[in-house]
Amino acid sequence: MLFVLFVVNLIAFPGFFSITIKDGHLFGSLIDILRNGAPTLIIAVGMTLVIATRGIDLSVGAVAAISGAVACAIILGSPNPGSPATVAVAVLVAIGISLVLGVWNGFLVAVLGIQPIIATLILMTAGRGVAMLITEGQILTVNSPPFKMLGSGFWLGLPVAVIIAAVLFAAAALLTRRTALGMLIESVGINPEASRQAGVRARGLLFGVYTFCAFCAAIAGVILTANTAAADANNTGLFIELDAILAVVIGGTSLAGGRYSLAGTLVGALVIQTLVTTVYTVGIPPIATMVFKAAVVTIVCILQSPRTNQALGSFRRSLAVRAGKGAAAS
Amino acid sequence: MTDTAPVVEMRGISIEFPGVKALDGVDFRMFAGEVHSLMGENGAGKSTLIKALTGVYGIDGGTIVLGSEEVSFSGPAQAQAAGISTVYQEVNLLPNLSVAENIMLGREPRRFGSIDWRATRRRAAELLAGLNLEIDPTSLLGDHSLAVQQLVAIARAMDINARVLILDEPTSSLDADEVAELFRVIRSLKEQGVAILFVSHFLDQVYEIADRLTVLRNGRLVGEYRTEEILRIDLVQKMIGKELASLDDLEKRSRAVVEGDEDARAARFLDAEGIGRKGKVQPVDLPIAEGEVVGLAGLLGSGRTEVARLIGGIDRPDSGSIELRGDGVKLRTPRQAIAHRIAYSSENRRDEGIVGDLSVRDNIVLALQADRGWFRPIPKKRQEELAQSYIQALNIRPADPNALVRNLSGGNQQKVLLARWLAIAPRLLILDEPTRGIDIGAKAEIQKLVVNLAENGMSVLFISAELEEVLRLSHRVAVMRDRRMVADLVNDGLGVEELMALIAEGSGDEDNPGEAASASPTPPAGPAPADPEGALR
Amino acid sequence: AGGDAASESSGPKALDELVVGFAQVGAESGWRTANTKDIQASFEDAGIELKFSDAQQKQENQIKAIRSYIQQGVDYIAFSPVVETGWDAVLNEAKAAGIPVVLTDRAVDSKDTSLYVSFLGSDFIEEGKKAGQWVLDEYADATEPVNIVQLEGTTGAAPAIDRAEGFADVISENENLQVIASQTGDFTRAGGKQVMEAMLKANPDIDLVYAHNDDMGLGAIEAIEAAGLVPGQDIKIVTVDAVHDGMQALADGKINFIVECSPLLGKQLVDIITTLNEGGTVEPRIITEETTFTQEQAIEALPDRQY
Amino acid sequence: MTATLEPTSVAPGGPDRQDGKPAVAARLRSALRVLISPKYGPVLITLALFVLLFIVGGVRYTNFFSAQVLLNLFVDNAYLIVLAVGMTFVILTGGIDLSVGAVVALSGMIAASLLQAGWGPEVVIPLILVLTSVLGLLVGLMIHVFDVQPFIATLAAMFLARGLCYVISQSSISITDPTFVQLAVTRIPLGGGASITPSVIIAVVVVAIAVWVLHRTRFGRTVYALGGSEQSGMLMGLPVARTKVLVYVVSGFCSGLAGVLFTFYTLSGYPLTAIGTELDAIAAVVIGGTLLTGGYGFVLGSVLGVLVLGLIQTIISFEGTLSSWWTKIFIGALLLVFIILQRVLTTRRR
Ligand SMILES: Nc1ncnc2c1ncn2[C@@H]1O[C@H](COP(=O)(O)OP(=O)(O)OP(=O)(O)O)[C@@H](O)[C@H]1O
Ligand SMILES: Nc1ncnc2c1ncn2[C@@H]1O[C@H](COP(=O)(O)OP(=O)(O)OP(=O)(O)O)[C@@H](O)[C@H]1O
Ligand SMILES: [Mg+2]
Ligand SMILES: [Mg+2]
Repeated sequence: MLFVLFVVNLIAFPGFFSITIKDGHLFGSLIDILRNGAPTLIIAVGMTLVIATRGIDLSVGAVAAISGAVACAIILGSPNPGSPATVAVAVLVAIGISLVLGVWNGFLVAVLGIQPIIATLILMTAGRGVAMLITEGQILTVNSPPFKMLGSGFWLGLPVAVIIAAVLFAAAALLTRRTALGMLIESVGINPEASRQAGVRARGLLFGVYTFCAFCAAIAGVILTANTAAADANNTGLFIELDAILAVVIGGTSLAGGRYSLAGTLVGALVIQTLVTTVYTVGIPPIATMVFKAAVVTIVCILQSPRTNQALGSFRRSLAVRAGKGAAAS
Repeated sequence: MTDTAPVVEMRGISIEFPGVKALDGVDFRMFAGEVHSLMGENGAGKSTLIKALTGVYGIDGGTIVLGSEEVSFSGPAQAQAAGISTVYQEVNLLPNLSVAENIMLGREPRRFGSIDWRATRRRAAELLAGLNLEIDPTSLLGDHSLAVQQLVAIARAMDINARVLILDEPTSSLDADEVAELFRVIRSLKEQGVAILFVSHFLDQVYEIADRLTVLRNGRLVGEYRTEEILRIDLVQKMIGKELASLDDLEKRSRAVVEGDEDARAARFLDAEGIGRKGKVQPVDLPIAEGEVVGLAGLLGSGRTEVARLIGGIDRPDSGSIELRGDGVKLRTPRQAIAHRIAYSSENRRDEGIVGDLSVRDNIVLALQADRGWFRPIPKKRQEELAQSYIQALNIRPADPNALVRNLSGGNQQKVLLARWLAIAPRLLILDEPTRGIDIGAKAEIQKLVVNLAENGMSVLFISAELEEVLRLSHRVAVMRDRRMVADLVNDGLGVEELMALIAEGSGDEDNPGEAASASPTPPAGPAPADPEGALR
Repeated sequence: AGGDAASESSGPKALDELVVGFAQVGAESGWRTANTKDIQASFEDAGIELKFSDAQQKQENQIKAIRSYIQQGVDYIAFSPVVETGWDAVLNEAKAAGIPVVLTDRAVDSKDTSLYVSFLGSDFIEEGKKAGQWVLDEYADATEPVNIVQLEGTTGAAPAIDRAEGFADVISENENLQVIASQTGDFTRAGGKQVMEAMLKANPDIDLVYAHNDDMGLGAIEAIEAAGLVPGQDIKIVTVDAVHDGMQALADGKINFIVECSPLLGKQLVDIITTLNEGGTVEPRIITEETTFTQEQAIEALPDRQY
Repeated sequence: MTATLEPTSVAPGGPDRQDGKPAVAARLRSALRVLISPKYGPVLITLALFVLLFIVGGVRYTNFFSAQVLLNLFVDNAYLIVLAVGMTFVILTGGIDLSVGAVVALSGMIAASLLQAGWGPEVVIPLILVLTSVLGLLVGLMIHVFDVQPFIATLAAMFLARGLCYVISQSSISITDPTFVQLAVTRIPLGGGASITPSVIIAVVVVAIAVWVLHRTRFGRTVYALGGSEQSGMLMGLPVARTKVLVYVVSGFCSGLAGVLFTFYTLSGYPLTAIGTELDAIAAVVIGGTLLTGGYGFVLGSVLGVLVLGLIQTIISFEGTLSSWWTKIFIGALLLVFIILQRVLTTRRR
């Protein structure tokens, strides 16, 4: 799928794959895709785990906005915005606050047993308000090189944002797959009652995933704001929850919970970002953009669907049959 | 062989799943007005054959002839329309709808295009009465025990005036009375010339009801026989393809245990006093000694499961206390119970047991892992060993730790669930209908296992609709009736009739009207010590 | 107009008895927030009670708000339409209730002008024209083609459409001026940056960026700098709004020209209300006086810039 | 989050075995069950809380406690009610439809542009309903045939609908067609100065039909069945495939109708309207006590959900002094209080 998009680009704009070195760092469309895709990916990672437990988190966008706002507000407030220490403090506080918000979501879902979509919708609405409260509706522009680094800086020639995303992704993968976390999360998502009877601590897990998801959102928020060195409470992370969920689902994880694939999520996030960048580079007129997106998403799904795979795979008569089995087996 | 042409004739049926050849050129036929029994070990292909017939699975090879014309159904709906009514193996109903709807859904009587609820309920009530099950048709199905749900499923199948009725292990969690009811109904349908396919792992039931048998092994046809022409021992041999020696052996050893020596039971492990839960069970006292196997007998709905769940920490008792080795403990959650090495294996394996989308390995280590906590993962190697050892011990098929549990046959799923609980090395193992849907060979294996573990000091609380099984394994038998414990007696050569009497006593007019009670055929005289088939029930 | 009728019937009220309902679009941008703040402040000073509601960018919410103002029986209603169309129904209700309505910032397109007393705001097309004019003069003696890229506002939003239109009109006079790419940056910095990045990759030699608001322009600056170019010199930048950050960039020479679109409507709005209250009449269409800024003007204007 | 259902504390059939007259007991119990069951509980609680909220508003603000304020909840939310009805069908099957908001905008655009082009309403309205139903059909097929997850399938539909809006026209188009204008301004007096619009009547009719379909037709019951367990439904021989596709057609149709009502409301087509409305609809349905996992819930509950959201909006505008951000926070807070009360009370009753 990603491949298809790449080809489209290549045809429309030969320079697409060219990666050059400009003032000591990599430069090119692919780098842009990675950098701009980083926040979505980061959030999608957290979202994957939430979805694996049959949950969903709509509040990530708002949380991102809050963490961005907090970070900028602190940096603005400090005597020397330029010092790394200030930035460190700002980011840590931002993350700290977001963790609290994550616990809050976890509380609503795990303890009060409110349906995740509603539980997180509350924070989605109120959260933006809080973010705007912090920025008073203005765009807080900070002049702080170290902060800016986080969003648009480069390290060893690679975008810092990408490095952060990579680290977080790896960490999540290791944490869930090297320990039993992944398996327990999945079992809760597949059959909660059976898991309970098997002694799985569902409540703890739920707290965990929602908090982790908020943590991801916080980091994404910092990157998003650092990218333009300005906290825009209204637009930071607006609709990013949709992108994140879409990334997860394109990645092959079912919203019904259960088996999840972080690798798939990675691909999903890249597809989405590539799609966006393609629209810009190829110069698809804004009015046609949505239709284009619709077409792409549809094609992706149909290409992924088992039935198509079989149809492509072979022409044996018994194929429709298999689909039947698949359905019955589920 | 009957002269008339068969109603259903399947020829050379083959079905292949990724990795498994579930059916391999199987022939199968049914005649009008006969009860035909499909026999075979777990995973032999019985359910698959049924699903092939009703169009759940398309077939990769072979032909299906219904009546005179060849058919290939695209789904159960079509099969139903063609007069094939089916009760599939696991209860497949809708917990979120009322009992009445579960029975009538899709066939509700209508007035001017809109469903006539009164009529619907009336019809449902009739059908339930037909099975002598007296429950409120408007109650939610999900509130009922598995057994009841199974009966509801049967009632639904009865409503379709079919020429073919398929029952895939309908009796797995019913006990004598319900089975009797069911057989009564089956016989009358048989009179009306309906062809009935009856799958069960209970030889007694098969021999009682079936006219003809078809035996499958590993997806292949072994043969078709008239029931009265084949001896049980031969049948078993054809099914599992090995000698009965091992079973004989178990027979002797379990006997030995039942005569078991006192000091084995000396030390109390668990002592439940007056534990109960409003609306579920009256307070009961239940002491269990180390190495003791306590059987819990009772009619359907008598509250066995409830008691088990209270002790297993699944439900919270609202009265009474539990002592482990003399010191009081609270078992509020399964976690706490498991921490004390008390394991409860649910009677409802699909909804409360297996985690379908996880592999056999993951399912086996789940409880153990959960108990260790996520940050102390069981090393891959250890997991592999565990999985392999239980796959061997319980002969789980396919013997592939990576297979998804939901793709296993019913019986094999049950084995996986059992393996999960054995894996935590419990001190008290609560087994609620552990042999549900398990074939003879495996059942013997499991019984042997229980006996072994008990000998090594593990306590067992054993619930089974099969009284023989209960009697064979347990040192003590506690009897439940109407959510009360009515008796608790040491099992020294206790007979099935005595137990039946205890269970049904006085409850005749409450639980099931007299005629039902009288109609209930207590299975042929209890096992004479030497009788090898004792193990086969 | 209905307004006069109402005010005559009720006669002049003491200002502190007046209640005015103001239905704001939302708080979707710094500009909007500045606008809200200014209006609230102005009424504060005038001692008039202002009921404020935020429609969260939704017309239906705004209609609801206006309805509830009618129920609450306010003396005047002012609102900035989310969109020009579709107000007749609710405005008729207001008229029926004898509540004069004043439009701010954006107009409505209803044929029946008696539905509202006055419109107070900017002319987006005019803004586009001003921007275009500067470009036209800047490249008056251009011989070879000038590559212009446009960062549009939110697709479908009135300012985006009008600013594009006005701009296009003017630059069409010189065929050397070509808009080689035009994408929406949703009026946000992030959007502007991302779009600009992509455009820079696709089109090697861009001469000028026309952004529909400062924020997108500021985003573009980031992208240009990241590409190792110098904004304001290698690539010239023209934007609309003149919010503080924009003016700063202009002063720093990163932006070359800004067309003002003032959010400070409060003072004028209060005037309108008081005039009506005293039974006077007001112009049906009042365009806020707005200038344009070059670097020099920006430098001197910057110190006393409230927003 | 999970749909697991605890048995009602009364052992079904248990008691009635003791007492001789099961019929009576049964009737008694089912009456009781209505109150305590996880099925009806939430809806009733929601109703109670709604009334409470309304009273609170009445006490707090002047002019609040009037019939008109209550009726305006319907007037202003007629389209949302229709949307919620369609959404209820989808969610009951365990699916979700994200496209509704965009479809509302699209049908608005179609209406506006066609009317502008001189077509008559008698053609335009049916055409819209057909088109949106077809879109729903396509989505349904995509979900069923290629088993694409509803979330993506409908998200794609959302992109498509939104995109088509822009294709039709970037800027908003106003509607001057006399019929539409009439329908927009007409007020049906209910006495006491209170009045409603034709849209309200349409919405109420839609709700009535939906209730009938869901509770009195096999299709309706199959919808619930799908939510209970698609697998079981299939094995029980129910028309799973047809039903699954049909619910999306229903949702599409409702979205189209809602779009038409919305144009009565705003007399214009605007590509950017109804952004995020799908969330309102979903929220309304879920607040109304329907489980997102499917199987449990009622249309009337969803209507209540809409009214609750509307009431919150009204309270906000009566509050009148809230800044933009406090507005958001306030909405969230009210929602929170409501949900928590609802939750706590329902679990109590269980
Ligand atoms: N959907 C599926 N995918 C893969 N393998 C399957 C699937 N369904 C069944 N099988 C395999 O086909 C074989 C036959 O299964 P089947 O359920 O027919 O056994 P059975 O005779 O019904 O056993 P039991 O007595 O336990 O019900 C088993 O090995 C099982 O693992
Ligand atoms: N025949 C019945 N009629 C009505 N309700 C029943 C019946 N059997 C079981 N139930 C309900 O199912 C629940 C579980 O009963 P329970 O399983 O504890 O009894 P049991 O002895 O384990 O019967 P089973 O053989 O079904 O497991 C009880 O709450 C009871 O109300
Ligand atoms: Mg089977
Ligand atoms: Mg039981």
